[in-house]
Amino acid sequence: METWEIYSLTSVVIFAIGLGGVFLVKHFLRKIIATVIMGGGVFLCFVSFAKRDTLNFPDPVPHALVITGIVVAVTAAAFALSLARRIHKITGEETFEEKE
Amino acid sequence: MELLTDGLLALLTAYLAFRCMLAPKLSKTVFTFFAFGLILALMWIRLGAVDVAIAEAAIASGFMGVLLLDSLRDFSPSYSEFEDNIEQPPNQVAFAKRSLSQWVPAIASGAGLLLFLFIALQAVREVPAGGGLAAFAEAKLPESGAEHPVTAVLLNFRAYDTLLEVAVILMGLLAIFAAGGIRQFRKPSLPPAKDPVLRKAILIFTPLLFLFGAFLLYIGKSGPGGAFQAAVLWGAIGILLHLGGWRIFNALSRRMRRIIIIAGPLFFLLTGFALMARSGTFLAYPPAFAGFLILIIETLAAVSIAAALTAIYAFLTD
Amino acid sequence: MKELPASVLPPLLVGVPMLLGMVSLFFKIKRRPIPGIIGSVLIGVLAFAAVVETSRHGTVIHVPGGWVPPLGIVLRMDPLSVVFISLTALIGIFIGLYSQMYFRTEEGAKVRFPLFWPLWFFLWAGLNGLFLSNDIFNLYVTIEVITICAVGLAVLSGEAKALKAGLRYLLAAIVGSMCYLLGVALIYGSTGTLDMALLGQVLEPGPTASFALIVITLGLLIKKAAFPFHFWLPPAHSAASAPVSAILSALVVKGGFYVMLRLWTEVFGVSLTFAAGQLIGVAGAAAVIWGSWQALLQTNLKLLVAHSSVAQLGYLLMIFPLLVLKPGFSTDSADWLPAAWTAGIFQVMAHAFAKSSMFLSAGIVVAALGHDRIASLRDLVAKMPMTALAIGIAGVSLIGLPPSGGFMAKWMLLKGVFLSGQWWWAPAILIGSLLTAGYIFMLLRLAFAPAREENRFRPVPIMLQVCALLLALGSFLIAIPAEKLVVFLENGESFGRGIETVIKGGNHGNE
Amino acid sequence: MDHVFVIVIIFLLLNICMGLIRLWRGPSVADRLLATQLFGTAGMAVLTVMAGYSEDLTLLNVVITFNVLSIILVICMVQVRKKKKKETP
Amino acid sequence: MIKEVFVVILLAVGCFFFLAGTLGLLRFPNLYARLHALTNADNLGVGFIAAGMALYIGSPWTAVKLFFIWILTLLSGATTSYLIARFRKEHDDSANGNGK
Repeated sequence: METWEIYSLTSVVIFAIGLGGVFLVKHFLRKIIATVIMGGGVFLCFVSFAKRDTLNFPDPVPHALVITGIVVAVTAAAFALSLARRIHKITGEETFEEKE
Repeated sequence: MELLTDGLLALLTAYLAFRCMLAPKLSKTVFTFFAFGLILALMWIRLGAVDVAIAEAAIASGFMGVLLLDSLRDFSPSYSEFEDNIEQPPNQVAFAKRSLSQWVPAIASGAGLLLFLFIALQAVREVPAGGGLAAFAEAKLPESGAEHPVTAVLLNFRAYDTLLEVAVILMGLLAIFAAGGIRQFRKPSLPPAKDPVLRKAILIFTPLLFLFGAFLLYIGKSGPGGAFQAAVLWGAIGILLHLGGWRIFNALSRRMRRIIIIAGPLFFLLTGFALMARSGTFLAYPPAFAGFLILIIETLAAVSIAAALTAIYAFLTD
Repeated sequence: MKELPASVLPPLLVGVPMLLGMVSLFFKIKRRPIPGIIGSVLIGVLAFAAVVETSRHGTVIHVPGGWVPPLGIVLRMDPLSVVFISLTALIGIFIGLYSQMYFRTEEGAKVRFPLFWPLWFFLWAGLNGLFLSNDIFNLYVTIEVITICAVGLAVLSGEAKALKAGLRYLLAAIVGSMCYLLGVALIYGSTGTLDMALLGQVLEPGPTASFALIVITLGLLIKKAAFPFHFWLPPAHSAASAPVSAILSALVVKGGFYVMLRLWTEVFGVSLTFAAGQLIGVAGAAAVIWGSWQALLQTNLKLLVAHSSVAQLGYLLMIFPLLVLKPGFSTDSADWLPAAWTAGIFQVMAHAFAKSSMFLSAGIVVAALGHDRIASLRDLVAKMPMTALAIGIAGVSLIGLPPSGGFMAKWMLLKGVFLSGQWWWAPAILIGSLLTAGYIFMLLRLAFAPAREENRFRPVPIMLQVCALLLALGSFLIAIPAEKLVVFLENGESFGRGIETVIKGGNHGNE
Repeated sequence: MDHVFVIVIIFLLLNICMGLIRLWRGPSVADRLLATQLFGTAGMAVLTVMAGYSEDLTLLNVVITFNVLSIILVICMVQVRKKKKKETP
Repeated sequence: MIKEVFVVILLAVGCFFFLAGTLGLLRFPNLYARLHALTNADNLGVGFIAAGMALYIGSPWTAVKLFFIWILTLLSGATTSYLIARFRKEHDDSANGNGK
């Protein structure tokens, strides 16, 4: 197995863990972290494909895409965090489930 | 031997991601996530993506880490008690205490995930072992005004994406304001931190962060580094000073804050329009000035992003 | 292969709203409507110019930086994207006018409106960028722009209910974008390009393409609140303030549909299977019935309208099975494809007008009553005839009675369904219409009923009602130039007939 | 020589794995922070070795980035103001 | 050849300190002791490994950079340890104060 193959296979595993996490865990913070983990999987997938054929340097396009993607994803995650904290501050709730 | 390193890293990330989701305590989740980010950065290095590693270390681990720690304090009842032996609501994924009606959807979703994973692994294995754009990028590199291919892609070949990306940070900031309510940033009334060691540390690290950020910005032309990485380091200055009690961002006037935060995307956009007025093509740098223009755009973008990150942090903590 | 004419409009359509968003931040809070209204009109003018340009040249492109694919990004403006852009502009102008007066009313003043204009302009830039993009990664960035701004707008009121709905919406949207992005990664991995026109030629069917199709479709279905993933839509759309709800349901969810339409017809053409189309169709049919049924059960006007959105978006999904015929099915007529397309476009436009009108009317009701319980709508006709009329007209279009735009959409959809031999979709369409008629007539019956106790209607600015009424009328007016619209769309070789937009040469374009 | 480097890298990674036990056991947030600090330094050491191994000196910039940012987390944690007790639980 | 032997020795010593640090982190009974263990890895572990790599790469500029990295590690390590210890002590004090 080549290095890039190992990592591209890992990437979907991480993605699946994050995907499962988003739906199965309840706490806001965990849900948000799960989306960031999903993002990590996707970006790993991109970067592993960049390593396939090396000329003088690995394929720069996925690298640039991933940097863009990280910035965008972190912005979205920061926004989600701010919403979650705001909700917690107002209502004291930590999950979407209705309080009994 | 290399296979062993890669395999170990791969297993470790997957395991950490898994544990991160299943950890019973919130603080465990957050700190496991930090470890996950670190291993991920090592993986980027193994894949030759040094730019991505710096970006990951700076943005995803550094900035996100600070925000997560800060949120952890908000959410975790035991945080101020320091020892977290207080009962926390257990993570709902803990399967032990579930009734049958809860088992069925859990098993169903687990099976669905496994199926998803199976198809995904098949699909990834079919990806051919060659065929990226490296050759294209290398051929066009001399015209781009940057010596480093990633910078050339970011700031020239796909500059339109990057323009939107710089604007996204501004939008994120506005959206966070929208969620939290517009209020004046608190006046810089807090006295600077009393602890002499902390003060000293902040005063030492501030110039270090600034210089290293500038170094990354400058070196971005010819090697790994660039605007986003520099921006986070500069943003870290703002956060650090804020933590030490010097609320430089709050001390600025409203108008000044706005100008600083908007300068980057605005200049980027206006450059694009100006170049369109000149040659009819949006963001078409003339090759002679490309390097110069890219450097100015990067610098302004870095300053704006740094200010935006500081603002996000200051807004969320206050 | 032919060289496509270049135009400066695409970057302007994205850049000008973005510029306006930044500029409006520098205005004093009370003065922000000035750049707001002027800017909206300016974008409207640009959208009109785009209509003129595409009706003259067909498809036009702009290559930012002059870097042609596969390295660079292409902005492509064809009749389909222009339809969406001008729809956004038209509705955007009305909503902008409405919002100005709405935020002065007692209810509207609770919203943190100073951020409305900047976020709305950025959202507008994102929408236009989405409609113009020809690059699957750039689509991701524009999708995220739309998400962040849309959620930002949705939580403007700052109430716990809106915040929770907003977080749910945001998390669903992030998951959707990540699924989409995984598909993009796999497509890049297997083809080495991100340009949609190139992808249409080089993407080969296989496990990778199929999986990319699955995750991308999954992501977009989450984004556009298709049936199993519709859970976030009703709370988010009903908890937002009225102009924002109108923007969200009239424009934002259409973005997901647009991307899906583009990708299914232009990129995945060869990878599609009959089963995939049927699966989407089932989701659509389920959404139609489930959403309409839920709408019938609601006791709050805004929730009713939001659930109705779920149902109406289901109709949009039902055109996807028509794109892939049953294996072995043959027909003399080749009309099902244009019929399906036209149905989709009409449904988008009719729903955009009708639903924005409904939400604006709901906003008027909230402004007048202080709440939106359906039971208090009694005597609406006498107190606010224009609003009642707007609800009625928009409702008729939602049901799909002639001669509304909604009727055109459903008629074309039925035509496509029968011509393509997939008659089994017809019952779902009819049941959906019946259920829609149920909740619309329930509303109207109450509106005509005499008041039991004295309902205190606060006075509401007349212009609010005019805006809502005009938008409702829009859902009828679009049916008039139907023929022209079809011709206009064919001009750009839309209808999935393969678009060979490979740009010749590889030169740096600014010399 | 390459083998030596790989062994060192793997050794350090195993170190990180062992450190995870402390991260999970806690018992306090500060202990977990200590564990992540150890990961940080071990990660930096791994990167330093990788820099020699793959002869890519730009990796040292990554090390410095990690280094200067690691302190922010700590200062962020110790500088938090006491959370205000909520009026209603 | 002699150079390589030295490199191996330096790396091995560095690894040893990392191991010591990790074991200390695991085995020591309280936070202050664990802090002490961590400084092992921080100061000596990174120092020896950096020295080994500086010797291996052999360019003066890299050596300076590695030295700089080591100094930075010392600096941040010392600050970190101090701050965490202070944080803990403040907490302990306040806990004792409340207990009385």
